[in-house]
Amino acid sequence: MNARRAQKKDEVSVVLCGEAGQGIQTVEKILAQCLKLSGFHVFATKEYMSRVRGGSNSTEIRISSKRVSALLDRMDLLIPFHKGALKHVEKRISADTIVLGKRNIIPEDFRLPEKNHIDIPFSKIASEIGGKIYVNIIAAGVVLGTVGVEQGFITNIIKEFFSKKSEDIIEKNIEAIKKGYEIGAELLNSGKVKFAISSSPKVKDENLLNGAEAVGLGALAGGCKFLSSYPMSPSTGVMVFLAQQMKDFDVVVEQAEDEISAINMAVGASYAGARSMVTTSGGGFALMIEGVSLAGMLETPVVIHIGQRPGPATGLPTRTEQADLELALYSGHGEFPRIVFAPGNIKDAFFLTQKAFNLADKFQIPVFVLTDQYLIDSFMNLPLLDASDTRVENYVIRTDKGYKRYELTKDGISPRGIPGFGEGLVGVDSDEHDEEAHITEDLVLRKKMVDKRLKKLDSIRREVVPPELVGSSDYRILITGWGSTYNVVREALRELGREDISFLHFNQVYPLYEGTRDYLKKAQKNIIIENNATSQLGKLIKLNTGMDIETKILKYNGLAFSVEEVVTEIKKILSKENT
Amino acid sequence: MNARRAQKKDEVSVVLCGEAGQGIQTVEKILAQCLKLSGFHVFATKEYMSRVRGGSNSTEIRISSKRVSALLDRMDLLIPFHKGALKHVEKRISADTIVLGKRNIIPEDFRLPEKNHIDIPFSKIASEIGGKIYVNIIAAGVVLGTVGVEQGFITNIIKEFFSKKSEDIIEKNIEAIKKGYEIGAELLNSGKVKFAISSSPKVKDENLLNGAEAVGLGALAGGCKFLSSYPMSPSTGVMVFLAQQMKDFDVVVEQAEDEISAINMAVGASYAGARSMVTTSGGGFALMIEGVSLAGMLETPVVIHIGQRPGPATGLPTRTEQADLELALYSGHGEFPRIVFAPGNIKDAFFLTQKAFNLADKFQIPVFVLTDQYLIDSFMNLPLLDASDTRVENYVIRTDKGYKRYELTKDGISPRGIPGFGEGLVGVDSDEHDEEAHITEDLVLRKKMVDKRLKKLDSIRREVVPPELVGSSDYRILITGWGSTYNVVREALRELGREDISFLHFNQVYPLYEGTRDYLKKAQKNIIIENNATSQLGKLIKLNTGMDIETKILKYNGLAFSVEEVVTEIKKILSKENT
Amino acid sequence: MMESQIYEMGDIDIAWCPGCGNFSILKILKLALSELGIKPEKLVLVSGIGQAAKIPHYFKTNFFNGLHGRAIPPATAIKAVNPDLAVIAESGDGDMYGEGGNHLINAIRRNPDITNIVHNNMVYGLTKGQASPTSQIGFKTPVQVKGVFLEPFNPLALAVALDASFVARAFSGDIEQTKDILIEAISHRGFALVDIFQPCVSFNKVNTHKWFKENTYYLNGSHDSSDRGNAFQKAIETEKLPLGIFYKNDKKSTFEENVGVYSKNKEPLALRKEERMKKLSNLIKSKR
Amino acid sequence: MMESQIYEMGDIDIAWCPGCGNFSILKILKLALSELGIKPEKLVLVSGIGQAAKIPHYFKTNFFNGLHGRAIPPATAIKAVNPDLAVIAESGDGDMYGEGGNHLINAIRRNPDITNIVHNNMVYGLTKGQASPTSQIGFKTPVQVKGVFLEPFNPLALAVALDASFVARAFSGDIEQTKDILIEAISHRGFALVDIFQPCVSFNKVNTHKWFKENTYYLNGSHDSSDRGNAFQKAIETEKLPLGIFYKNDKKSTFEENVGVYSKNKEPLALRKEERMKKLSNLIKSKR
Ligand SMILES: Cc1ncc(C[n+]2csc(CCOP(=O)(O)OP(=O)(O)O)c2C)c(N)n1
Ligand SMILES: Cc1ncc(C[n+]2csc(CCOP(=O)(O)OP(=O)(O)O)c2C)c(N)n1
Ligand code: SF4
Ligand code: SF4
Ligand SMILES: [Mg+2]
Ligand SMILES: [Mg+2]
Repeated sequence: MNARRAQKKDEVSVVLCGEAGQGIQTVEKILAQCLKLSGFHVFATKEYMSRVRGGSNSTEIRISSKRVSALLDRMDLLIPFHKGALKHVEKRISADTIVLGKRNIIPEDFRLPEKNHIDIPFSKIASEIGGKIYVNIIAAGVVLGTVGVEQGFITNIIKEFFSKKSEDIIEKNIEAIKKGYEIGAELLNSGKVKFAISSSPKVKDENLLNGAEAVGLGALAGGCKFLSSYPMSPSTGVMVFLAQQMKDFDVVVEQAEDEISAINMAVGASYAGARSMVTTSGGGFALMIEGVSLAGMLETPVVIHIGQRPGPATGLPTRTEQADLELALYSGHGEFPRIVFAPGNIKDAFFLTQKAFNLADKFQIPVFVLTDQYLIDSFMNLPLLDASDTRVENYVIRTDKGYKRYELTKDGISPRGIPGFGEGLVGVDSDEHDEEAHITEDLVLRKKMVDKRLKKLDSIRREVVPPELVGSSDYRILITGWGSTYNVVREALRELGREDISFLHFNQVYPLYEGTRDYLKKAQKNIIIENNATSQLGKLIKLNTGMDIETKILKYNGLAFSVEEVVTEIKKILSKENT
Repeated sequence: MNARRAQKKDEVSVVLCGEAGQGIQTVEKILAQCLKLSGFHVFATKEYMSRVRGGSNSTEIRISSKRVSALLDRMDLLIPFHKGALKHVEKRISADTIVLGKRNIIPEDFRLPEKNHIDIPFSKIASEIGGKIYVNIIAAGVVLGTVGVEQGFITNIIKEFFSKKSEDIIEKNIEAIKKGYEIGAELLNSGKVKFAISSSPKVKDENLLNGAEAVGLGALAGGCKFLSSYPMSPSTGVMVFLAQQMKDFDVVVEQAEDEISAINMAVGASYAGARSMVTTSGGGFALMIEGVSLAGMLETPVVIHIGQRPGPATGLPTRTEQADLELALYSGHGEFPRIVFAPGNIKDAFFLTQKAFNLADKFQIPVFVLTDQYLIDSFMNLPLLDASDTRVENYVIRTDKGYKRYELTKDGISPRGIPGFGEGLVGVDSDEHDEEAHITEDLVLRKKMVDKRLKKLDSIRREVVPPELVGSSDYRILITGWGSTYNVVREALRELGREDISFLHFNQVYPLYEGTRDYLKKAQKNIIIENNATSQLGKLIKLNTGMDIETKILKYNGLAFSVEEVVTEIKKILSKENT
Repeated sequence: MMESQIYEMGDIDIAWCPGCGNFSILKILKLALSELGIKPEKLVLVSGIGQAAKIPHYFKTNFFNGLHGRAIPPATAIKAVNPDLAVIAESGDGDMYGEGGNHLINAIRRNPDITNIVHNNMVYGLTKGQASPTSQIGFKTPVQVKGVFLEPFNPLALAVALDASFVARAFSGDIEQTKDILIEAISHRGFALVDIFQPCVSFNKVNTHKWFKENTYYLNGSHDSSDRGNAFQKAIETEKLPLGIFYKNDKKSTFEENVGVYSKNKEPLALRKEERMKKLSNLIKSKR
Repeated sequence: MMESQIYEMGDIDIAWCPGCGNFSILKILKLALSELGIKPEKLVLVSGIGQAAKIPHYFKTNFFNGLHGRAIPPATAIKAVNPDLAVIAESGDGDMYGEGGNHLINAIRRNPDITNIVHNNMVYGLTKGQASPTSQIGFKTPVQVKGVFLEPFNPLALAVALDASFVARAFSGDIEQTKDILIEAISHRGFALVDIFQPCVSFNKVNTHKWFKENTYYLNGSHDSSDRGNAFQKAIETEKLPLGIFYKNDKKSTFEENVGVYSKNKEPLALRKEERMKKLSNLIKSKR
């Protein structure tokens, strides 16, 4: 599994593993923040169980002199917080992995060479400070010390982080992190760990965001004024983010009684003129499907964020998968147009979400943003997003007296009015309707209305976001993927260092980019990579291009791909090719 | 539109047109019954508005010496019951159409040659008998007279039909039908209408069924013991049918509070050992989609009947369409197997529905039966269904002490126990689970469980119902279709009389028959016919065969195809071919 | 007072059956709204699917004819993003109490300032005569072949139990009284449920105009509509069914007041031109 | 009386937080069922999704762990097709009163002979601390940033309003009393709602064990649980929250009794071997 060795000491992968409730997430946040503010590139991603206490969860934090953005299997440092930890990440332990902690955290039956273990009495130090709860802060300190963060920063960050706590607690946390820092620094100085990560002042000013925040920011940038949703992992973060912004931004965030209410509220708000969205996950989205069809029939914009997780049914609530593409594509009875985005990284999650709002309004359709738990829960630093690259394009008109909501036009798009804005009256109807939105059984008109709605696809197709070709345009082998696999595959290709392999990544999966076939045709060999079991993008590509990508890299155990895994899989395919 | 002339007098197409509430449906039923019992072949189909009173609805009744089973545009006799009638069917009126009724029912601005109108003072005769309500019975009598039904029958049928009414009313209805009959007979005798339809004693003993009854009978034959549903046109008929059988058959029929409850009840009943089904239409089905995924995850059988109607959203509630195929195909988040049937005619609706129950139980999956308003609401005579061709295959085992509901087996199918039957305990779980159905976060097991569920597709594929090739196997042109277009296309081909055109009809659309590509490849030209706007079967075929059927005959105004329309469309395509 | 003509659609085809109670409700609602001087441009009628739910098509105003059972969520949202609009959610008993039951509960909890009018004909009209949640025990239909055996849903008792801010029952046959009740309901600040008995001449041959006349009576002046326990007792009466305003709780704040966007700025959210760029930049910058 | 050991799963990993009220409920339910002598093979635990809804995984019996909010429909159906099974539908407050609100209403109307146990911790536990329908006004969460402002859902008042056949409230902290209530509820013929206050130590720092202790009291012997008006008054009390059996209506027939399939034959429908061929042939023949 461990394709790369830890020789390259300008980059380190730290893994924290413990039970739910042991505060790993706090450590993750503090570390990411401290590291980034110190000028290190950082990427943090986690995998966790669907429970509030106990079990075994892990977080990986990559710290580097260069930009990092993808899950690795490799662990340079492992800090286990409970006995189950080593078993939990067993397969990822290599000859170079160094475990930090008391000997007794390593299970008796576990063979770990002495050189791979550095004894740190976390609990004992914590008790001295004031209790076991400081263990994780000490650990954070150790990590910061081993990579050589400037100590000055840390105190301030801790102060800010715990600002709502008592003086005493803040003091103790500072003491804890300092204690840890000293231990870490001593490891570095003594050469027990050999990291030489350089920091860059530029990084300090960058953003540090996770996928949920990026989608939330994108929504604000897209002019979202109304979000109604029902909590569901892993999509809840977007609702939480917007709820936190309510004090500064004019936005209604309402927790609905169920997903059906959520989508119907969102469509209602949009009808009345407030850009609206819902955030949900597979099972919740399944309940919204009649509502999607409603939006299609009313021609009322709505943005639907689906944070994908493994199904069917409840499945694995806190895990990741890319298996709701087809559900989004074909959701809703009857036939009407839509757009499906699947951002590949945090920056795209921001820009595509804001774009989703403009396109939903422009074409008066439902627009989907498909992310997944991996993207939503991963943090990284990235160049400061530029709000001025975004714009809320207005497509609402002031109505005149004779206004007709569904006026038949050449491109199928009727000027959209909202009630209470202008002289006109604005009706919308879920039955088949005439131009004034009144129920009709005129079957000639019915056909016109179907054509009107479907005709919008022509304009929609003209604005498709093309896929990105990563690598040389002179490829022999082309790997195709979508959504959150972007950075992982990118890094895997860098790792492989083969000029003849490129990566075609789709940020927009529907309508599928017209030139897709040309890209595929050019390759001698096509490979598709998806975090699902049935290759849903592959099917969409086949449907649109007639081309069947038979070589598939699929993963559906609930985890995201790691860089090493992708490297290995590609190598396997290449070696088969050669025999 | 009127491709065929009324020369062929061994077959007549009678159209009744009136407002909702004027009793056309009563006439339809009486006529169909009388005609069939008299030994005539009969086919009756209707189109109607989504309202209880008023508007304009029409019923077509084909009466023939030979078997008839498809909608015609042609009207030999038209009986208008209200002023709007002629306008409503205007396009179908030909030089040979004879309108029966008072002059004043023909709008002033309507040009109808004298020879096309036979004056019958329906209202006046009705008033003499006892009131306007007898108009439609008189009309029924006229029809029976014109085709030469033996008079003896009629009285008995009327008596039976109105058996719950008072003596007086029965008497008056008999008087009314007799009056009408005399008028009709006199038209026939005098040569004003020239029909020579022969009856056959065999027909008398045949079934007279509509699609809803066929699905309902199929459910009983399939061992259905539990139906939970929420009313929705056009699917309600199946619920009504089963409710009527509750006195004779052990079956629970429950109207649920909503569709979500309906499917969750059905899955619950099935878990406990009662074969179960739901009946719904697009919008209602949209609400069941989380439940479909549940059935997929629990591996608990359920049969889902979708009576398709035009969408999106509420659309046209009483009209027909074939646009919910993709929704059924991709319904449910996550990935799991299913089967989709789409019966082409009433007999198949019976056999496939019963088969659906066996397969659902055998593979422990959701099985869909897709019909549509046209099939559901059409009556016809057909050879007596043979119950002994059906069997309730048992797949439930008595459990032992160590029973594991999700035992990993070679073909992915675990022996299925039910609670309270045997020594074992039976658990099912919507989370990812272990063999005993307990929630798990073991991700190695997760992959095994996904594979287990998907593996069942291999066995499912081995039992696919192959498509039927209508016509010579030596075709040059192949028309492909599914579901209720079966009889219409069949008749259109007979009409065209071209040996080089055949019809490939799919009764099972998913998994798609493996040999499909071979059929298509053989044709020089492929044509697809679907009652929708985007060619959903076409897409499924492309996905499965890589072949794109570019020539499409699509209709999506809410009406079914008529024979003439199909003939015309094929001719158009042929003529383009020649230029 | 405006003329109720202002809401007329002119010469249109109404899909209801002659003699249906829906006609009266349509008329009464127009009267009530014109008496209140609510202009068509400032009104939104929100409905679901069913015979009752066709009402917006016979009404010259803004409307949102949504999905079966889902009138309340869009109505709530419309009011929240534009409180200047008068919002009425109107549908049948199947729609509001069957398919939409969960939304009714939660509308009461949210208390948006909307009026919820339910045409209660104790049957599913549009789908041709199945039992509705309010169908009486023993009511026979093609699906309920042995007659309904489920306890009829009691919307008034439920609303009082959840402390709804306005709870009333009316009868479509009584123009004046029903108009008065509607005027009070629409004027009321907060969620107002008005259940209106409505004869369905086609599918409910039991609960006819005559039946409603004989089995109802009006709460008299001594009824204290601020007393919840009392309102409950009236709501569960079955011998004869009381009509009138059962319960009112004027002390509740509305959803719009609570959502936060109107605490400083009264302009409807939907019409507000917000300058986000700067705030957004700041927010982005804060995420470092 | 059986040993409650019979339901033990042995050495398993329980996903609940140490100190959570769910542990007590699990224990009490096992005690109640064993006292009633209900064998694991004759019991089905039906749950939805949430922390509470994990209960079947800690219980050796038949179980149906379905979808969030949807425990009641399968429970109703299971009982209908096999009345020999004791059926318990059990989940959290979000599950039963939020997502599943419409099913609760209709379970009360149908009155299947099942027990509905709701772990009411006034919060969404599994999804990490958003408001639930029963969250109290002012309760702050990451989503309800200014605190809950929706009227808390009152399940007891709703159940009494809809004339549920058995309505009770208990507290997970009181083993004996809660066990007695559960025994009565499970023994009761008809739908029995038992709302159990349950402290969530991780996400509800307001309604703690102590809070429940201080803010509840038991209905005393003089409470007449057959008096609906009285039960209603108790159900809407908020100063202190009563515990015990609020209301019982023994006169109602059950869903299973009404569906018709058991009027002549008591054998569970699910296990019945029916000879359909002849009946089917006759039915087909009748369709001529
Ligand atoms: C999701 C969904 N389920 C079912 C239907 C079918 N449907 C239309 S109206 C209706 C019930 C009508 O009853 P009610 O709401 O009481 O209105 P009424 O016609 O009696 O005025 C039903 C079941 C639908 N349109 N959508
Ligand atoms: C359809 C659907 N929506 C949302 C969720 C996410 N979800 C899981 S449990 C839960 C709420 C849990 O709260 P509650 O029912 O009160 O149970 P508790 O965890 O507090 O015991 C939610 C919203 C889901 N699984 N399915
Ligand atoms: S069916 Fe009943 S409710 Fe509908 S319009 Fe006719 S009378 Fe009115
Ligand atoms: S989160 Fe709350 S309800 Fe869930 S197990 Fe922990 S304490 Fe119990
Ligand atoms: Mg109704
Ligand atoms: Mg809870």
